[in-house]
Amino acid sequence: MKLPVVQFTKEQQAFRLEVRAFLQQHLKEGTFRTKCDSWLSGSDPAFSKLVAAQGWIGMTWPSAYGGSERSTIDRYILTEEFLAAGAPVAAHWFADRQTGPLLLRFGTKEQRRFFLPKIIQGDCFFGIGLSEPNSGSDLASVRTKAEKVDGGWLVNGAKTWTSNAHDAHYMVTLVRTAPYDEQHKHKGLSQLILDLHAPGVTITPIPYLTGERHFNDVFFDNVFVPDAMVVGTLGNGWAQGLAELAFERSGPERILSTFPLLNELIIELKKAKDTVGLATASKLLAEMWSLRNLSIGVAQVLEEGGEVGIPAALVKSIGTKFEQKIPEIARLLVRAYPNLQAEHAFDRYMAESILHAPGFTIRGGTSEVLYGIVAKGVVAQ
Amino acid sequence: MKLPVVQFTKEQQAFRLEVRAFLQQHLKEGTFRTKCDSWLSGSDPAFSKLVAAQGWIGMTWPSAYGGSERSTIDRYILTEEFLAAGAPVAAHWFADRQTGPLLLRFGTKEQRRFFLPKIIQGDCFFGIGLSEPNSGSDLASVRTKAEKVDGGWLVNGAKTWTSNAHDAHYMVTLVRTAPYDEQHKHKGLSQLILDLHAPGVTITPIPYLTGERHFNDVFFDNVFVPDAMVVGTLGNGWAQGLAELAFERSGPERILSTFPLLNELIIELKKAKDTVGLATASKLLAEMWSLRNLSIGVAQVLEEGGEVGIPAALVKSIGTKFEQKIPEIARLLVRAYPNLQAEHAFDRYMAESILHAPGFTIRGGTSEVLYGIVAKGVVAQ
Amino acid sequence: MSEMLEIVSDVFEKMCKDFVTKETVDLLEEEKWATALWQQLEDNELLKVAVAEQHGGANGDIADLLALYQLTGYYAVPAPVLEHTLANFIIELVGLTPFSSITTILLNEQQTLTLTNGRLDGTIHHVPWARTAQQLVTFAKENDSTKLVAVDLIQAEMTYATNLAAEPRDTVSFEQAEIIAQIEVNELQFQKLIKYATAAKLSSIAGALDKAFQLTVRYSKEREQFGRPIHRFQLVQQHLAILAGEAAIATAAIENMAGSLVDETERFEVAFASIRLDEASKTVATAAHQVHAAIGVTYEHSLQHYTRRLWAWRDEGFTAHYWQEQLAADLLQVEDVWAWMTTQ
Amino acid sequence: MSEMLEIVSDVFEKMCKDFVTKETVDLLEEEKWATALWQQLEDNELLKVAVAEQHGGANGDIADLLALYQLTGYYAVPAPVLEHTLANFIIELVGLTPFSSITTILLNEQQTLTLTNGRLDGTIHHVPWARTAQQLVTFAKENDSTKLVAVDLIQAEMTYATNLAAEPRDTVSFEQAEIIAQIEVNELQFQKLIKYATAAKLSSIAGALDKAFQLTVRYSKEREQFGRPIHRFQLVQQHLAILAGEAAIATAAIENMAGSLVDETERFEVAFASIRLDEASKTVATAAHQVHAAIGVTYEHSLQHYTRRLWAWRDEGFTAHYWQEQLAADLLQVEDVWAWMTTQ
Repeated sequence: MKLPVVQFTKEQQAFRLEVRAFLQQHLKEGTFRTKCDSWLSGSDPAFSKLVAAQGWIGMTWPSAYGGSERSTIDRYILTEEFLAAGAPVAAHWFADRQTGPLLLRFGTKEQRRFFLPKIIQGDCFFGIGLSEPNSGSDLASVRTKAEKVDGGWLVNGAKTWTSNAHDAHYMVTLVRTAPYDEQHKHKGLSQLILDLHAPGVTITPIPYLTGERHFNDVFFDNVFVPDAMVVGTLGNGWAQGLAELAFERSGPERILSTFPLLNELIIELKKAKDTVGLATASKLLAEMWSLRNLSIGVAQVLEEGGEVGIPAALVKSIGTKFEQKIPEIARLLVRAYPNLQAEHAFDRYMAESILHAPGFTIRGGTSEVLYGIVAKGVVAQ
Repeated sequence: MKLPVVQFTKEQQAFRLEVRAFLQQHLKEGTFRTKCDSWLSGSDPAFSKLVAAQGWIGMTWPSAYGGSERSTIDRYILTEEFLAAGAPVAAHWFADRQTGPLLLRFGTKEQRRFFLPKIIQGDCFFGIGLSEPNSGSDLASVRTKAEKVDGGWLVNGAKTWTSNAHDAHYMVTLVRTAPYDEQHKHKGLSQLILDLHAPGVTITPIPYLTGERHFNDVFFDNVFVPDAMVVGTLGNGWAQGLAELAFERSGPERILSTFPLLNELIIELKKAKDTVGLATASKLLAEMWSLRNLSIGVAQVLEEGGEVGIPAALVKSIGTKFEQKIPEIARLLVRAYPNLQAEHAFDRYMAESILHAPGFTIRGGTSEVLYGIVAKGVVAQ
Repeated sequence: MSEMLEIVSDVFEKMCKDFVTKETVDLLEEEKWATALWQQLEDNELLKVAVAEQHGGANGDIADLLALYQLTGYYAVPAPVLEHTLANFIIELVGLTPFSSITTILLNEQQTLTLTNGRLDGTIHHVPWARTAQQLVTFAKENDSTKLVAVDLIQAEMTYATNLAAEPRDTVSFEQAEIIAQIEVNELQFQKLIKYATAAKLSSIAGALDKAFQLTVRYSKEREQFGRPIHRFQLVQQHLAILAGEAAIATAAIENMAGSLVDETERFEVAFASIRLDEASKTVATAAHQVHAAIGVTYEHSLQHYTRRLWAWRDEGFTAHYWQEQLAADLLQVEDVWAWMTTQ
Repeated sequence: MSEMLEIVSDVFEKMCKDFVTKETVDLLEEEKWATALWQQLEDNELLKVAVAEQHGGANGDIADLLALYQLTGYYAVPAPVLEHTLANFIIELVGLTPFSSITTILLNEQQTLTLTNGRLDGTIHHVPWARTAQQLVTFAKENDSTKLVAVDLIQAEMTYATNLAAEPRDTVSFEQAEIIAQIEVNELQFQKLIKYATAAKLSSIAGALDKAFQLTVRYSKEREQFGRPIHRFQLVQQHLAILAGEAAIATAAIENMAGSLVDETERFEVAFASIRLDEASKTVATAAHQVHAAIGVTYEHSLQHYTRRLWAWRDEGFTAHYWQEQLAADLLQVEDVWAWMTTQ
């Protein structure tokens, strides 16, 4: 499994500095405050508008829709910088990472024309409707159904664990457009774009263990979805959904969710001139460096249209364990009293990291599921 | 799962000092040299004779056979001291730990009278014949068969991974005394005491990765075993074998195999006055202390005839991981050039520990098998 | 455990079951607490279990208290049961008179309060239940000596705060506050007091991690995936086995520690238990959440009450960090580590 | 990798396949080695791949060499291929003339040899293949400066020893030995040389751990337990996934490191690779043995050739220990760690 070595060009390096300057300015102005796990738990539509104003949402998409046609690597750099700074990018996250590429690959011309410019302008956010109350890791068991009616589909059922549905306008929803067949679970699934403000949609929060609003249940009671909102081919929802996963699994958000804490740890150790502690911290940096190599390599292969199922699953499973490990190692090196409200940044990042860490190895494919995917892949080779 | 807290009595503490003095004297005299993993890889029949002369083989057995009828806790103390000193006790190990208790539980009066005094005198060593070339963790799949003939049984087949068979006189061998039945694999198995010097027995070494002789293949070509050498009930071999496992799994040999290295690590750190290193080493001591609590508690329950299947499996799975971890942590704290021939004790113990560590979590039940046993146990409660 | 306490334990556990539901624990988030439980405990004199007979108590010992604290941890009791009973136990131990109104205690590594001519000054952070208690028992510095003092909290300026588990951990400031009682503690007494306080915390931790383990076993039997209860999957079995191991290790550690404290043979048991339970807290919280998957990180599910306590408690009071440093210093003096560990 | 080297690599790999069997590697235990392979490599001028054209070589660069060292690791080549080619590469780099007879190299953290008036004194341990080589390239101290010296081993007193993998690691003593060549290396050159030496070792490690991974995958398909190939069990799948991850991480680390060395943009890549591969060596050896179970710890099975090398190599030369200390010192000077890591 050889991945390309990516050397950033001068232009790319300049772009990184541009993004960094933008973030530092807004940090200084207090537009946002650095937070661990900000890509999923830091939803701030106003900040997303600022990002859009820079041309940084949908930046790889065709200019026909308002995109800048920049490379995957540019987008990679952008994402890294946002995560390293702990910026609140959750509102536009799914639309930018998943929905746009999905529509570019499978969407109709009308869908692209309608949605992509709105997404790019930071005016249209998406949720992801995959899991259901009883499906968990077994996605093929979804039961939400869409029945054909005149001019569209009537959707009934429920989705759960939808992040930030309360801030989103639409949701790409995996539904059964043909009856459930125990023998062929993967068949008859389709992806619909469902308007979250349509009649019959109820969104109820599932408060996170901190009490914060983050996940939601989304219920559908005879929700009408026009034919024009079917994504790709009817019945092909499973395969289309799988194609999204590589984008979802190998990005810097599987490595850097707790980077603000790691950075703060090093600041504290430097203050204390604790070279033994810094030597341990350098192990964490070595892990981060090695994961970045892999993750950037996958991004490059994706850019070239290559197959990355296994390395992407590896980035996810190893990277999220790394993210999870940072608070546990940090607290061995620097004493902390973790507290979400603390003035002291180290204590605050510790609290954010500890409380969010359990989700890292669950969301987007549990480590257990990923082990199976990787093992089957290597055995088949 | 509450285990008793054992407080050593004054007599027990005195006994510990007695054992310790014996070992220190022989270390000083050069009778043996401290070695990691000495209980399995340090076979020295002459040293076993010295141990026997102290009355320390079969020390818990009835006086009728020459035993001292001492408590399980006394034997626990003895074993701990031998392991901590890295003394070569492998020759008499299985006879003392397993065969004696097996015969006391299931053996005939004649078997006990014949074997136990010999074992106690350090004149009779046993091997264990369980695994077969294709059985591995799936012990119920053994195929070695014993056919009834006049006055006994004719054994054909092969056992593998028998530790120290070349130094042993007999082997308790699990064989099929009834045809293999795919549906009832556990049935028709019996335990025979097989004379390793009998005609038809061939013992060939399976050199360890260091080249040392340790494991053996033992082949049986029409080996005659008299009826009197059947242990317990014909066909009950599986259940009898399981009963042995608790004794095998929870002893100090699942915690202390690499203790000589841990001790040497602390000596090195003290020399360097490395308090940061000592703080890390104290974590290892805390693990050891917590495992000992569990292991001694199990010994006490065994003494009282209680059920310890699950806690014994826990001691084995956690303890062996601890033993395995010691060299990996030691090398982070003190620089070493591991070498089996090194003058420098730390380098030598490092080499012994590293090279033997892979076996710790395999022999006597792999960690994977133990996880299943424990999980099924807790789910059933 | 004495026979008397076995009964007390049973009654206490029954009250926890009756009066501490998930909703009761949730009350903390609204700055309320389990007052009904408190009333019951008071009415049944359970708050005086370890108080001397001459002060109207049942004369229990530290092991009795630690057994109760395993229960307060197991039920995530949202009331200052540990603090009140420990404070009284400790002040009696140094010869002072226990309080009947709610009393809290904080023995901290960093001593930030100073005593001058019987007046207390300074700020102390993370005081458990300060908002609820009438008295605080804590350390104060007077010149070079350490005092154990009791002070009425009515004289304090207070800022409400909580730990990761929403338990009250208030900031308390004194300015020339009059103290109720004081006594000097020498190094030996100091060690004894902080060991008791650490042991109390560790017992709660052991209770909470046992609960997280039990909840996980239960969930693994109820939850189905791919058509089977999840405990049938090897990777879930591995998590369950790891949890069972940590729970067994923790229980044995706590009991050995308690035994050594009550026998007054304690040497390193508190330190080892502290270090080992720090590790166990991490392992248990991680594995329990991994098995529970998404449901476990929701506010609705009760797992979070226990894992948040594990994450909070491990960094409070005298931590594993502290005890590791103590042991490192001890080891420098130890001749033979095996003899030290195995010979009284 | 250059096109030239792609061909060289293929030829080299074919020779390894033809001339390095399990039995060839076993020869080391009898103090023999792969002389037939050596002859082939010499005949095909493969030992001169990175030697300059003016010295009869193919003018390869460090990345070309590192690619070969991954192969020597992958095949556990029992011959001083790495040592000979690296020694010549390094002495050419500092302006000296390469050797055609077998040459070995040891750049050590602790410099134990001293140079006085062109004469070498002292003892150096763990010299790879000293018994086989004619020349040794190493560091020596002269007053306060560090010299790179080449010395004829015929003048040395030698005690044979091996590392954990039975590879020759001899003790070599000099007394007033005449040297063949010497050159002073300043701090910058010193750093460059030890980075090359470390990178060489790391490439071999990456090769060995890839092999341990491949052997494990193969075994998991062949071996059956409880009526199924073991790769069907979730716990074995977990081991395989972990191994695949470490192998992928190691490969990517080596390639990024090699790229930075050849571009002369290297800043921390060697250090990070060293630290990460130290970790990977442990993880891979542990998981590979666990899947192989008993068969893997036998002399007969070839897994041990690779795991023993991993255990041996990680503690040779400039270790992860050393690089961690270097990075810790660097970090003290670093303003912003994210900028440092991501901006050239």
